[in-house]
Amino acid sequence: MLRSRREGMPHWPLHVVLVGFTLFTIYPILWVLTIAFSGNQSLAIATLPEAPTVMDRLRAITPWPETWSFSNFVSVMTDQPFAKWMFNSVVVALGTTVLGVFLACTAAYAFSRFKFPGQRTGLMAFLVSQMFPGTLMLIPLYIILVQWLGLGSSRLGLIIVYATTSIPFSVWMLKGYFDTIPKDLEEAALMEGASVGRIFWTIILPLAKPAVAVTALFSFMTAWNEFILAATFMDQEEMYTAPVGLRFFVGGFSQQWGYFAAGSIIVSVPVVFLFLYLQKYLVSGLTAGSVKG
Amino acid sequence: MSASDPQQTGDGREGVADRPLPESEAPPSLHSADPRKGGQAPGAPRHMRVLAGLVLALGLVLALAHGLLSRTVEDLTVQREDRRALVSLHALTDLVERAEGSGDAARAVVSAWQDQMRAGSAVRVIAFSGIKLEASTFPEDVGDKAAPRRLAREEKPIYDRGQRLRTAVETNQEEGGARKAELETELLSNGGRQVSAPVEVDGSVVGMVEMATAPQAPAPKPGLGPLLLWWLVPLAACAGASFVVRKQGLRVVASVVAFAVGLGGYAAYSLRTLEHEVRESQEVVAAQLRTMAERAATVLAEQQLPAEPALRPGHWDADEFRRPLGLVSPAGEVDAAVLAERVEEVASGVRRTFGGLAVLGLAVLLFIGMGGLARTVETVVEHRQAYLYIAPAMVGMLVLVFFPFFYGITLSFTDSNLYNSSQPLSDTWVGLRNYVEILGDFTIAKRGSDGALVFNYLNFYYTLFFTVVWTVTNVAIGVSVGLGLALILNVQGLAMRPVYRVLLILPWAMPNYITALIWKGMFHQQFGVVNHVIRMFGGQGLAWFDSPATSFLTALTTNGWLSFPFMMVVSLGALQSIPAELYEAARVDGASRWQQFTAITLPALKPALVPAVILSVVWTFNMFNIIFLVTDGEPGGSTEILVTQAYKYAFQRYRYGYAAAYSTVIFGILLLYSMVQNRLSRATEAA
Amino acid sequence: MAGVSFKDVAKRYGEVSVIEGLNLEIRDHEFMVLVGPSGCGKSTALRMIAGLEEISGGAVSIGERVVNDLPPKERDVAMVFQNYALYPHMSIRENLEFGLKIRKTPKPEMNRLVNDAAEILGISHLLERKPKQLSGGQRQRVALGRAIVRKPAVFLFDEPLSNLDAKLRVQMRSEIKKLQQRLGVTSVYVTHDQIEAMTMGHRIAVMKDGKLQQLGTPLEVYDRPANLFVAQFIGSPPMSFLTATLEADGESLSGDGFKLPVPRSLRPVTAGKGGLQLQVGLRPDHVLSPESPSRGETARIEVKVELVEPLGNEVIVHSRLGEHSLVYRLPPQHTPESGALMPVVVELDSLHLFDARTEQRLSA
Amino acid sequence: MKNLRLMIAAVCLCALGLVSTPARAADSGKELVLWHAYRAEEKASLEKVVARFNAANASKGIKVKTLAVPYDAYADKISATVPRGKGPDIFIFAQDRLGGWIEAGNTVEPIDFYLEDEVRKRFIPSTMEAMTYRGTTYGLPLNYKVVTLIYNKKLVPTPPKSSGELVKVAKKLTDKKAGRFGLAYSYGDFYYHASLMNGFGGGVFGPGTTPTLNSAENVKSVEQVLKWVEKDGILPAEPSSALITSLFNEGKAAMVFSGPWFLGEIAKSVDYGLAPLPTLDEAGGKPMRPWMTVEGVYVSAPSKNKDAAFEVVKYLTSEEAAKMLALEGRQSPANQAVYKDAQVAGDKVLKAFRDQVEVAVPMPNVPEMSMVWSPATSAMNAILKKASTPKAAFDDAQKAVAKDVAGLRKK
Repeated sequence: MLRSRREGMPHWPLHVVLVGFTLFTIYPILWVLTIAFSGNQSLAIATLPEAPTVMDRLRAITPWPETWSFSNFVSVMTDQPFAKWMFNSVVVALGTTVLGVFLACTAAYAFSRFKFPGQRTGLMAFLVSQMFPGTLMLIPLYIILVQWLGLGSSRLGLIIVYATTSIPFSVWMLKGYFDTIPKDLEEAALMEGASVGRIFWTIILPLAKPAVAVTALFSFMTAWNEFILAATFMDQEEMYTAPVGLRFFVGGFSQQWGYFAAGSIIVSVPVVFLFLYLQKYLVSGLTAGSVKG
Repeated sequence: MSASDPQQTGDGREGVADRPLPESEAPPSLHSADPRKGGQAPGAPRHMRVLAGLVLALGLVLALAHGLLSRTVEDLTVQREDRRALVSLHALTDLVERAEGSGDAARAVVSAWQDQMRAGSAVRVIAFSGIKLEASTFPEDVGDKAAPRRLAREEKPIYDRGQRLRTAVETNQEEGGARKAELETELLSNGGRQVSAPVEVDGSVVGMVEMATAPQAPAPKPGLGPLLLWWLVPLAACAGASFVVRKQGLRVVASVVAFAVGLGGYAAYSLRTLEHEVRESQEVVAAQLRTMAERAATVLAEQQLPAEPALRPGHWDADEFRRPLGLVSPAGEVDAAVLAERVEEVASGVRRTFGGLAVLGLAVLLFIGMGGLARTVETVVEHRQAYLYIAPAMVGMLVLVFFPFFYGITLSFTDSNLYNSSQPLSDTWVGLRNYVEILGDFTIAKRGSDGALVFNYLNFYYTLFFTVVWTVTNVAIGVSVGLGLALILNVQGLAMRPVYRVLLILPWAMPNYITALIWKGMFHQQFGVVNHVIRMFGGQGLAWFDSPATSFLTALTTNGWLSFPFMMVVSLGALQSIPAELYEAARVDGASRWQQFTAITLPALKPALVPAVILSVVWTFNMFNIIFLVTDGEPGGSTEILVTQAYKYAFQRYRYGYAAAYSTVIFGILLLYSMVQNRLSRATEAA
Repeated sequence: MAGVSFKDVAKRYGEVSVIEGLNLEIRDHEFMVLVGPSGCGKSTALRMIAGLEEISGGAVSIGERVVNDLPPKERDVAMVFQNYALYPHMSIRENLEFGLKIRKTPKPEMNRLVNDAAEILGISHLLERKPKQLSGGQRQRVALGRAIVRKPAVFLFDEPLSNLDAKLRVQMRSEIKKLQQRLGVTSVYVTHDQIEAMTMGHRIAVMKDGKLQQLGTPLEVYDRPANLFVAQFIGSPPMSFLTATLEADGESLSGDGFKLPVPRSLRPVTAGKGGLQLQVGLRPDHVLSPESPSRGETARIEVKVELVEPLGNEVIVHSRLGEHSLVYRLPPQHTPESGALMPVVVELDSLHLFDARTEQRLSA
Repeated sequence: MKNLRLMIAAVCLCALGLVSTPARAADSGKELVLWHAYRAEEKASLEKVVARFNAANASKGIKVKTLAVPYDAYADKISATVPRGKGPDIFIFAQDRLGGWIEAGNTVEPIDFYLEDEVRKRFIPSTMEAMTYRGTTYGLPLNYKVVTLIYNKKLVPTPPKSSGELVKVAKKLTDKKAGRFGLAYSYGDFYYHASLMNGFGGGVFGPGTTPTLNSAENVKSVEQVLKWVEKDGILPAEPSSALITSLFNEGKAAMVFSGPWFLGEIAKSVDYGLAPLPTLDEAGGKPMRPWMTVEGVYVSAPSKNKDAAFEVVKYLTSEEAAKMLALEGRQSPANQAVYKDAQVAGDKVLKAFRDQVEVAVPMPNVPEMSMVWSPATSAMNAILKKASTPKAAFDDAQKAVAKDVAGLRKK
């Protein structure tokens, strides 16, 4: 399977499988595109004529708008201060990424490199916190963040919440990766007189780039897609983030799927590019345990 | 390591040597070896440690006890004053009701009543009809503000209070229970208290009587004398003992004894104080009841109000639902038996409290006395660098993750729901009842009338079963599809690999809210794409959301679609890290492809896949969005998973405590899972 | 420049003691080799000098300073690691500069030092590459370069050659030795390879189970191994041992298949110890063919040849003497047949006698 | 070091974003905050009304600021903020959550005290009823939404007045094979079904919010649906809202029971009319009575400016505002005087809903209502899928709701 060419196995069956899966994968996404570019608001339900032919049925399952129109995109961008919301999202997501990765890196480094009482417990506690269902967290979070810390309607408040909630996963990832970085690199640096802080910043972090990139991506996505906390904590329209803006189009009695789809695409594009950009890291960064430094 | 260092135990703490080492024989990492750490910082001499422990523990506990005692005494005083005021208010209400709650008759009753009240007290009567102040003896209601008149805008709270009482009375009547308070008491800014009661005429609430009492003398504060006495005497005794006794063990015992004496002494004092308060309260209320009964009879006669039915002073000393307390007889005598019960109730409360305090104090005492504190401080100082690195993340987690988490767990022991969510949690405490209700219900299925098995989809165990099936199938699909694709994509020299790879991770990058809904649309019976395809090949479309199995299939497809890219990327990474020589060696050994796969590929994938699987199990187990958006539990809640069920308990059935218990159970299951998994994977690694 | 000294140094992990009562003086400018089998504590001792291991007892000094509580960077030492420990994300130049940067060396000075070091090691042309693009030997040079560029008081080498192939190892061996001679820096070198130890060290310290077995120049250790372990460990091919009992007269030894007189020089020691169990050590060089010229007292025994390894300039003969095996070398012209019985001459003055119970050398 | 530069850029951007946080408006004067979940023309018209109010009251220093909140997050946001004294002064929401908020406390301010009779009288009585919880009024009704009969004028020249006529007309227009139906509505959806249920005299709660799901009337109403589906065959299978829209737009559904939200989805090519839901011959000629949802304007309990807030509430529900909201925001105002206005009266859509609302029943505003939806929907499904008899299905639903209600009451 792995050395097929040399063993003379043809590639075309693999391509068939891959093309099949790729179609399966992008099909729903094509529907999102179709709805977005159709200029209509309906959720892609095509009715068939009486006694439908195979061609009719084929037409019905083909994600291709009958007419192409950018009106949904235009409306989304002009109807509401969507650009402003995108900007907020960018700030919040980047802030979350920076803060979240920083917090996770330091903690993961300590868990990976220091031996200290409470190490196992601490690490366990970080993991365990992933397991409590989040649906009941809204009100306690509101009390802490807005009532106690007074961070309502501020991007900083959102950044703190998102960064914190992304920590457990990030610590997990990074610790696994740090563990694979050989210790004698650090010892060498120590011998040369580097402080622990310097070792961390100039040796460990650059070496853990793939894992850092992956955690950064995850933190970014956490912040980028979240909606309910952002909608609850922000008391000014100009402070909303893009997902909040998106939700205006659905919910309640009338649902404008066309706008929503167009908005989703606008919102997804940065993430998709981020994915493309970080692809090479994604593969190695996620597999901490098996990569040897 | 360093802890057993002779330098550090240099001051001769023999108790230290046998405690477990922080790192059992593992070679130390470079960071723990902070060579500057001298270890010469000597702890306090050990007899001082015991004394310090006692000072702190006893001091802390006594301070707490003193605070609690003051508050309880104050509460009792307030209660007594409220009861006195209420007896008076009820008597008055009885009269006002006889005067039909309005008009000159009511005003006459009020002014007659005012005569006997303490200076600074006042009464008002509100009539709902016309939002009127019917009668008032409040000093501000004179001149052009004199009753009767319409209430002014700033008096809206008074009116709303009346309405609240009315609603409460009606609700309780309707529901045949006692859910909402029918009386309100309030502390006034001048230190007096205000009590309000509804006025019922012909079975409906038409108004309200309110009484403001004059400011009271502050509650007597328990003296500081006993506090100091029971603190200093045991301290002195213990100090003496610890200089005489040379053995550390005996010193600790002495300190425990001293602690017990101190706390016990103060407990006895508290008990006496409270019992006295309770007994006195009854006397005072009884006296008030007698006076009011007389007074009411007089006013009744004076104002020629209807005397039937007879006055019922026994109902005047009542709880917030206007149910008689029964502590004082209608004739105004203290009921000794009931009183004894009440005293015992207070006493057992005191005992419980002091029991709790004793545990707390002992913990502190032993912690400090046995050197726990010293060791803790030492540990923190020794590993300060590690703690420093963890601190920022830990603080964030503590505040924003663990606090809500513990709040949730606390909530799970209460019956908190929509109706009582504003009460303090201690008032709705139900212990383990929610858990018993969730876990103790075994009616998973019953036989229907036609003999077929009918599942109870709301049952916890059914939902758990479904959730497990959901998780297992999803992860299995995710892993097998992801791994399969990764194997294909890892074929050397395959054309267009990057293109496939990019397209295949797209589901990961799109917001799942919209893709989930698209998938739901694709499964529509008549117009969904899936059924179109089935019909193209001559089949019949399925009603996907009508049977649990097909409904499950829709959610499974959607989630499988969403989750395989993650597994694919993980597998791909792991595959790329396998050295090619391994395969070459295997080929030389004549291994078939399948043998290569099982002997090389799979074991090499394990270290990467195991954590990914654990992670995705946790994610899938709590995958709220997909179930909620795609099947929404259809049909009939059969495809609900535990989280969506918990959500529905909280937000559709408004049972917050129950939902919290549900969430805690989910958490417990996952914790158990991860522990078992952890142990298993460690066991296999060791093998 | 400074010497290094261990005084009663101990290292324990909990109950487990790795090094106990280590006393060792390393003189200024000396090239000291710590040698011993794996797990003997030699690396731990080295890391204690480096400051990478905590010292559980005793004192380690560099120069006049006790360094027990000093962090590595204040000890003025440099270390070369077994796996090179080059920073993979930095270029070679950056690797070399790292330590200097931390010391805030001015840029021109830094450039000069780096270029000098690169020059010495012949890696000037590699400076802009990343470690991954280098061969094993080149990486080893970079690791050396990183050590010398800072001009520390002490060099520490932790089995630096064990990842190289045999030929390169021989080459690097001499280069390191030359480098040390040239720079004259006190060096401590850890290895499990006794040839490295013999060829490189001014003195070598043989260690076993956390204890120093013998300290001396290579020749001292070779010629007069202090105990059975050192005798076994040092020398290639290794010394052969014969189990023997001292005759009652104290003047001859007998074991399975042989009987030898006690060398005259040792007779004062053995006198009156009849019946003592001994291990008799024979270096291959001191077992000769009867045709070869010999020195001093000799004795003749007959062995059975089992295996012959021709090495070109000589042959290694594995033979049997009763229950013992005996290894020795012969000039190629005397190559015996496998299986043949062969008389050999033993130089009695070079016999090493060890008390079988204490394993200590019997010496005059 | 490219990454370093990227990182620095990110940090700078964040700092910029954080610094540019608009300073919170100082609490000078009386700034009132109004929350709503509107967008598009509804939002525009509301903002216009608010602007007019602000202009008129600028001298008093009262200024209203609006905040739109996405519907999905709105209720949670109110529940999280208002009881903690943080939220708006005034908010607009449908009555369905009203009871819950009142029971939770410190959320909605009772306004009986302010309410003069003339204000009370300016609303359609049933909308006022929706704002009343346990005898106390908590808000003023802004608009209502109600299901009515929407028909394709080309296919149905005159809308049917009774269920008999409806079946007759619909049967003629039904051709199942061709995918044509005389009538289409989400009959499996309990909300839509309520018009039949109420029409038969059934309902969800008796006095004291005891559930009455299994009443004989309710059973009868489902049997009526079954008759339409099975015997008369005038309804399509599995009628999701997207399907109904498609059918109607393609002229394959002649009549639809739906509300104002449906109008926006009708294709421009379809000439449609609105008429009241037909009467029920089977219930002795009584009308079908749809549920109505009423959006009320509430003063929040912790508001610091309740008097001013109530003035805003009063203005928003006044005739002047109602006219703007109706004509520009396409809402059906609860203010009844506005229907006398020529422009409003001339609007067929507004008129049709106004007619329908006469017989509409406000959807219960008690919190227990949220426990009804899921069991009731399950019951409807079971009945329509023939998995259960109407009586048995409603018995089950009744039991489930009663259990949940009891769970809430337990002390």
